[in-house]
Amino acid sequence: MVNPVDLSVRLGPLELRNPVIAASGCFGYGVEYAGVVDLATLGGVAVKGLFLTEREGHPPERIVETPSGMVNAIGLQGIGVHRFIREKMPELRDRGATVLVNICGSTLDEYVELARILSDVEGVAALELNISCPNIKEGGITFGCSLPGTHQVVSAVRRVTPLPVIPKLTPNVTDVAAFARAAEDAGADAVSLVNTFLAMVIDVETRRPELSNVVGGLSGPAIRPIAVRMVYECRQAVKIPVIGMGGIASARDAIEFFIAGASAIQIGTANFVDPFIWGKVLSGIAEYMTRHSIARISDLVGTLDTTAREQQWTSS
Amino acid sequence: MVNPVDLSVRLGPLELRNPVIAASGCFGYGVEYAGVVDLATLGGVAVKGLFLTEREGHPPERIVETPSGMVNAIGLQGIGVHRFIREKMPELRDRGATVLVNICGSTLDEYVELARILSDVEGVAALELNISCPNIKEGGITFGCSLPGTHQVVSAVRRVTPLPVIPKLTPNVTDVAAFARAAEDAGADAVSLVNTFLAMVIDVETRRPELSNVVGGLSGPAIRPIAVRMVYECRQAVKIPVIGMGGIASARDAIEFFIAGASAIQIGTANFVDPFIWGKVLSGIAEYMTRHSIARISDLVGTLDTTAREQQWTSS
Amino acid sequence: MLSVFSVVNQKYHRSPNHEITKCPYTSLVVVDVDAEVVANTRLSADYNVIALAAPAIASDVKPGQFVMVRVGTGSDPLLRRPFSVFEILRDERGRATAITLLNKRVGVGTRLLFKMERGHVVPVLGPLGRPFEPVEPPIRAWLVAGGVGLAPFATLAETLRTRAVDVTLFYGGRSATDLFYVDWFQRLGVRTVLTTEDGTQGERGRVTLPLERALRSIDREQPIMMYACGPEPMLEAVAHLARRFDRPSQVSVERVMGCGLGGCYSCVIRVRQHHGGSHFVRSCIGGPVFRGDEIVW
Amino acid sequence: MLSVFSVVNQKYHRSPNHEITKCPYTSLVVVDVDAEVVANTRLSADYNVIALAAPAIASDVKPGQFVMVRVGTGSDPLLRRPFSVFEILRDERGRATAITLLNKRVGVGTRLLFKMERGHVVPVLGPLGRPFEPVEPPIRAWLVAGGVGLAPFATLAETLRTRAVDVTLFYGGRSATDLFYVDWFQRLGVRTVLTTEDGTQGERGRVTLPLERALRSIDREQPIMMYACGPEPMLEAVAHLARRFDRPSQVSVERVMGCGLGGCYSCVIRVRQHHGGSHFVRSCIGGPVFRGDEIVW
Ligand SMILES: Cc1cc2nc3c(=O)[nH]c(=O)nc-3n(C[C@H](O)[C@H](O)[C@H](O)COP(=O)(O)OP(=O)(O)OC[C@H]3O[C@@H](n4cnc5c(N)ncnc54)[C@H](O)[C@@H]3O)c2cc1C
Ligand SMILES: Cc1cc2nc3c(=O)[nH]c(=O)nc-3n(C[C@H](O)[C@H](O)[C@H](O)COP(=O)(O)OP(=O)(O)OC[C@H]3O[C@@H](n4cnc5c(N)ncnc54)[C@H](O)[C@@H]3O)c2cc1C
Ligand SMILES: Cc1cc2nc3c(=O)[nH]c(=O)nc-3n(C[C@H](O)[C@H](O)[C@H](O)COP(=O)(O)O)c2cc1C
Ligand SMILES: Cc1cc2nc3c(=O)[nH]c(=O)nc-3n(C[C@H](O)[C@H](O)[C@H](O)COP(=O)(O)O)c2cc1C
Ligand code: FES
Ligand code: FES
Repeated sequence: MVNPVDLSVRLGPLELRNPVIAASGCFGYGVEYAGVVDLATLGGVAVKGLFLTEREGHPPERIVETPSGMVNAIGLQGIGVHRFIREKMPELRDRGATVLVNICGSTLDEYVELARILSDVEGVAALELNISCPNIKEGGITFGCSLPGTHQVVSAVRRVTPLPVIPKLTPNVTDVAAFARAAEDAGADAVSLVNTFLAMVIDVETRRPELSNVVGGLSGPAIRPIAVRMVYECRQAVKIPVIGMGGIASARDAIEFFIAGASAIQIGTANFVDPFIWGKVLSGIAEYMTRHSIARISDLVGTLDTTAREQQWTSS
Repeated sequence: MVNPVDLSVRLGPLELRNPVIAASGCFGYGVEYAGVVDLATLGGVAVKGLFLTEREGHPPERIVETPSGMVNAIGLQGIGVHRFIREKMPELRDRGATVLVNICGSTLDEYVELARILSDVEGVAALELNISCPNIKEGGITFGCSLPGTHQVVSAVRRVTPLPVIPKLTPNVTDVAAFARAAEDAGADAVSLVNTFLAMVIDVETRRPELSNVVGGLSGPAIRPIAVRMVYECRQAVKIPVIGMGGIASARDAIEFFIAGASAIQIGTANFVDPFIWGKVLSGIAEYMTRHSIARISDLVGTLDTTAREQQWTSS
Repeated sequence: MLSVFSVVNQKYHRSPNHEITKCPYTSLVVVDVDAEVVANTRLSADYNVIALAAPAIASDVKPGQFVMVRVGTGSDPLLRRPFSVFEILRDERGRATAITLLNKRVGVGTRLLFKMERGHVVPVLGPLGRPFEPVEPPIRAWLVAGGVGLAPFATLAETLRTRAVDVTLFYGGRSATDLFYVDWFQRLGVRTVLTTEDGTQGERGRVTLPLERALRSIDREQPIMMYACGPEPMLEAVAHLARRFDRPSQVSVERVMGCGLGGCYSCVIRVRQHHGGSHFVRSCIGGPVFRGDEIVW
Repeated sequence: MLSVFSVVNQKYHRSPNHEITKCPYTSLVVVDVDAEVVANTRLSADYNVIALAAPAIASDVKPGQFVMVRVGTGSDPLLRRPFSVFEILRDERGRATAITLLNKRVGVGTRLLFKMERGHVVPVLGPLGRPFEPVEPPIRAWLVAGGVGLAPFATLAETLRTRAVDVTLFYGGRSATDLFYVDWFQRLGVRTVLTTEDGTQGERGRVTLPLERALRSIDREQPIMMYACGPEPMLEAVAHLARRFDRPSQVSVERVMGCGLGGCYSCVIRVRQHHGGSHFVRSCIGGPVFRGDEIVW
């Protein structure tokens, strides 16, 4: 008889029933998907990035497909934190979702204010600090692309909230590990990465950008090899857990991130392609662990073997 | 009757018969492809990166496929500049190729020495400075990831050669346009970008890296939207011409780079997939120019229209 | 052991009455069917009708709803493509077994669907979106289709004819070779008014020309409902006529869709709010069918 | 106007004698054929033989050469896959019209080839690489095949038999269900020696067991040439035996190939240099066939 594998993970103070989280901006406010997946079976739900106030977002076109990826410039359309707490949190709580609230600000004060407000809300499990959205000029990217900025926003939020604080790092920097270290120094409980890569697509017939915002963020399988490398680098650089994402579309891909050093993973774009991906990835991870006799998912994390290989001959 | 379109381009002092160049490391030393494409019909041939001396490169595996891309860590296996001049240049000259020599060094002196040596060689049209190879520790990336380093190596080479100097920029930086500016300030005649994105793939069954070098460089269609954005940014930042590349696999893709601001383009990975791509891309560009009444390729460069769009209704 | 991962929420997923108030638009039973291509009929150089075995969707879908089809095998093309359900195919016992799509080749995904051979299996997610609201007699239904915008009207016309509604189809295309299934609608008892831009069939010009004439000439006392599907400028023209003649309309919009389930916010369209002002509504769950006067064109 | 872009270098491209000294290995006429799948025969759950209409390649290819097949449609999977040419098919007049590939399903690309339907069109680039050097009588040929390593030996055996060479095929697989075309080789007059790892056909164990016995028992005066294709550790074992028994060998290696034309330097294998030492040689143009004693295992 096979023993059940233990998928639960501990990210500092945050405990998740499994390491598979819906990525922010790719799962609405969670409730949209309640008809497709039991939210309580997910490790967590990172809701769409929230500002203090409602935002209209960019006009269409907001997405464009690219080879094995997509570029989006939604512009953080959203209902703002207050309506979110009123209109969405009750249902998320009812359904037993582990809610990570992804917060965005234009100023330090906005992040602090958002953190304060959300600290008192029942059912919020953690704050994911979006300091890396490439789609809006005033957004957190100014924090996310500067080491002092990152340190500043993380420590400011840290001071006002007892909730786990998870800054989400942008990949659009020279040395992402330095940002992970800055976040760690500032008191982050974990870091998540990667957000999208700043990108652009042109309609050659009209010679106009495909997106109304001209540039947007690239996500999907195309970026996976870069994201894996970045997770690996961060894992070497910090002691706090790393939440990895970028192009995960199967259990294999998730496992690749665990081996690279992610303690948990998020799935974004692949949920658009297959909203039933969650069960497939979870059961695929469990199947892999069983096959490799790995009892706890944490035993898989960061196990990349970089010693030289040897070959075995079997007739093929 | 249709007038022939003018595909010739001028990159500072460098004149090319057309804007389509074989990317370094993706076309051997050029001679390998002489049986497939008439080298004289290409805008240029950027030969495989050369060090002063022979290099063995990394052991296999050296490449791994990824969604719409590939990661390589060849490790700059090469015959060194002296054998190149002796064994390959005569044939390249015979065949009428416009040769861009891609040079790599571990130190400033090596770049300078290479530039000196190549300045006296008949048939070398330009020097492409590989300050961005992510695959070798001692390589130019230390120059390519630091603004002073970039300035230093470009000015050092500039001082010793009358040949056009084209630093090739790495995309693995926060602000690639700043590097283009540094190159321009240091006297570069053009910049080319992008080199590959630092990336990694793990074999989840063995938990080992797929590449012997652990990390490598991502190329191919997957990176195109990021590369287009970077070319666009550099075009805004500098006056010297930009040579664009990254995932170009068709005439449409080439045209996208021209519109974004590339005065010429290079094709790398796509040549592996289709070594007969050259004629297709060239005739596709000419067809597009004819259809859009663009007489000179330079009239297309940097013509992105970022004003808002309007819609037209035709029954469909 | 794997039973702990029965992530698909059978409770919510299967209960047809659950959450009817909170998610008024989306279909309540969304399934992803690995559908086999059972037929693929090319109608012209660009149009085809592809039949997909998907009983779970065929038996549940309502006129105006759509499916998201995964056209490629690897991750390029990556995203699913939205298609209106065109016909519902039934077996000899009358059970819905398959759906068809009316496909127009415009890009990489529709080209794959155009060429797709029988036996090929494609994942089809649905049914999705807010359907048309069918009227009852004495209201008459005027369906206004531009090109491939015909697709949702086959099932709508069937539903309406079952209710004995008087139905007219205004159908415009570029050319005679772009008009399909006209007989089919006629056999159903639908009056057809055709236009082509090149005059090769029906009236020369746009479909809104005969529509406007009809609006002008019809008795003011006769209630009608206009349904429109086609390119957005056509929808705008129809909504505009509806307002001018003070008639209600329902339009099905086509926005670029990343997910079809409300997850990505790519498919938004500007919709008027009750208290004035407007906001971006996701057309995949708030639509694709809207009242013509809701939309800010 | 487009004539200025006749980039394909007809001169070099078509002239079979050009550059024979500078590019000794690569085939001189490399073409890319949009080849239609004319048959696809599944041999087992993992193996199939797929026939591709490609006269230009079929008429030119030599035993041991390979082709690069573009298996996907979009850019995922991106790179072509290398396959040995298995058979050459001829029409009733004896003209070579098609090639077949012996395909083993191991990943995404070979799965696509396994499932590929007739009528599908795949780009096939070739012929590529350095072929086997066929011997003449009185030299005997011993072909050593592991699994799908059988592929290049069909054409090689034909060539050798045409020259009346005495040919033995040592052929090993995991199980009886992994051994194919044995009758075919026998009909050609090839002696076959089979092994399976599970003992379900032929001798139990690896193919090098009977090979070693044969090497031990054969008359020292009888010249032989060993040809090997299969997994690399098998090739190594064969080369090792060849050295021990002081016999020549030619081995066809299988490296991951990005381009097949010498452009990417991915496919290297360590080869001994004349003056001592060793270096990495691109197996796509320097091979895939090497002398067994050239390679540093
Ligand atoms: C609710 C809905 C129902 C639809 N029903 C049908 C139908 O019944 N029959 C049919 O042929 N088409 C229908 N469409 C349009 C169809 O989805 C697009 O033609 C298709 O997605 C284009 O895919 P492609 O890969 O061929 O084109 P691409 O190569 O991706 O792009 C080609 C062109 O199509 C446009 N396009 C791309 N994606 C979409 C999209 N999701 N929606 C609209 N335009 C797009 C692009 O802007 C571009 O101009 C419907 C669209 C929607 C939103
Ligand atoms: C000269 C040559 C001739 C060959 N002839 C045949 C043949 O006749 N029949 C046959 O079935 N196979 C042959 N192969 C092997 C065949 O190319 C690989 O099995 C195929 O490329 C795997 O593609 P995939 O997409 O199915 O696997 P992937 O999903 O890409 O990978 C699956 C596994 O295959 C390995 N692999 C991937 N690419 C290659 C490659 N280019 N070469 C070797 N292994 C690879 C990977 O390391 C991995 O372990 C030949 C290879 C070479 C180099
Ligand atoms: C449409 C879309 C919207 C997104 N919105 C957000 C957001 O609001 N906040 C955020 O932190 N990340 C956002 N992201 C980034 C994703 O959460 C994720 O970091 C990224 O897409 C990479 O993962 P993937 O390749 O699995 O999609 C968004 C991504 C997409 C595609
Ligand atoms: C196998 C391989 C080897 C490469 N070697 C070099 C090199 O020697 N010097 C260099 O400047 N760039 C090298 N590159 C980078 C390419 O020239 C090019 O910048 C990059 O691949 C992006 O273009 P692509 O997507 O068209 O391949 C190499 C790329 C590949 C795939
Ligand atoms: S298509 Fe994703 S929200 Fe509508
Ligand atoms: S496969 Fe590219 S060099 Fe051999």
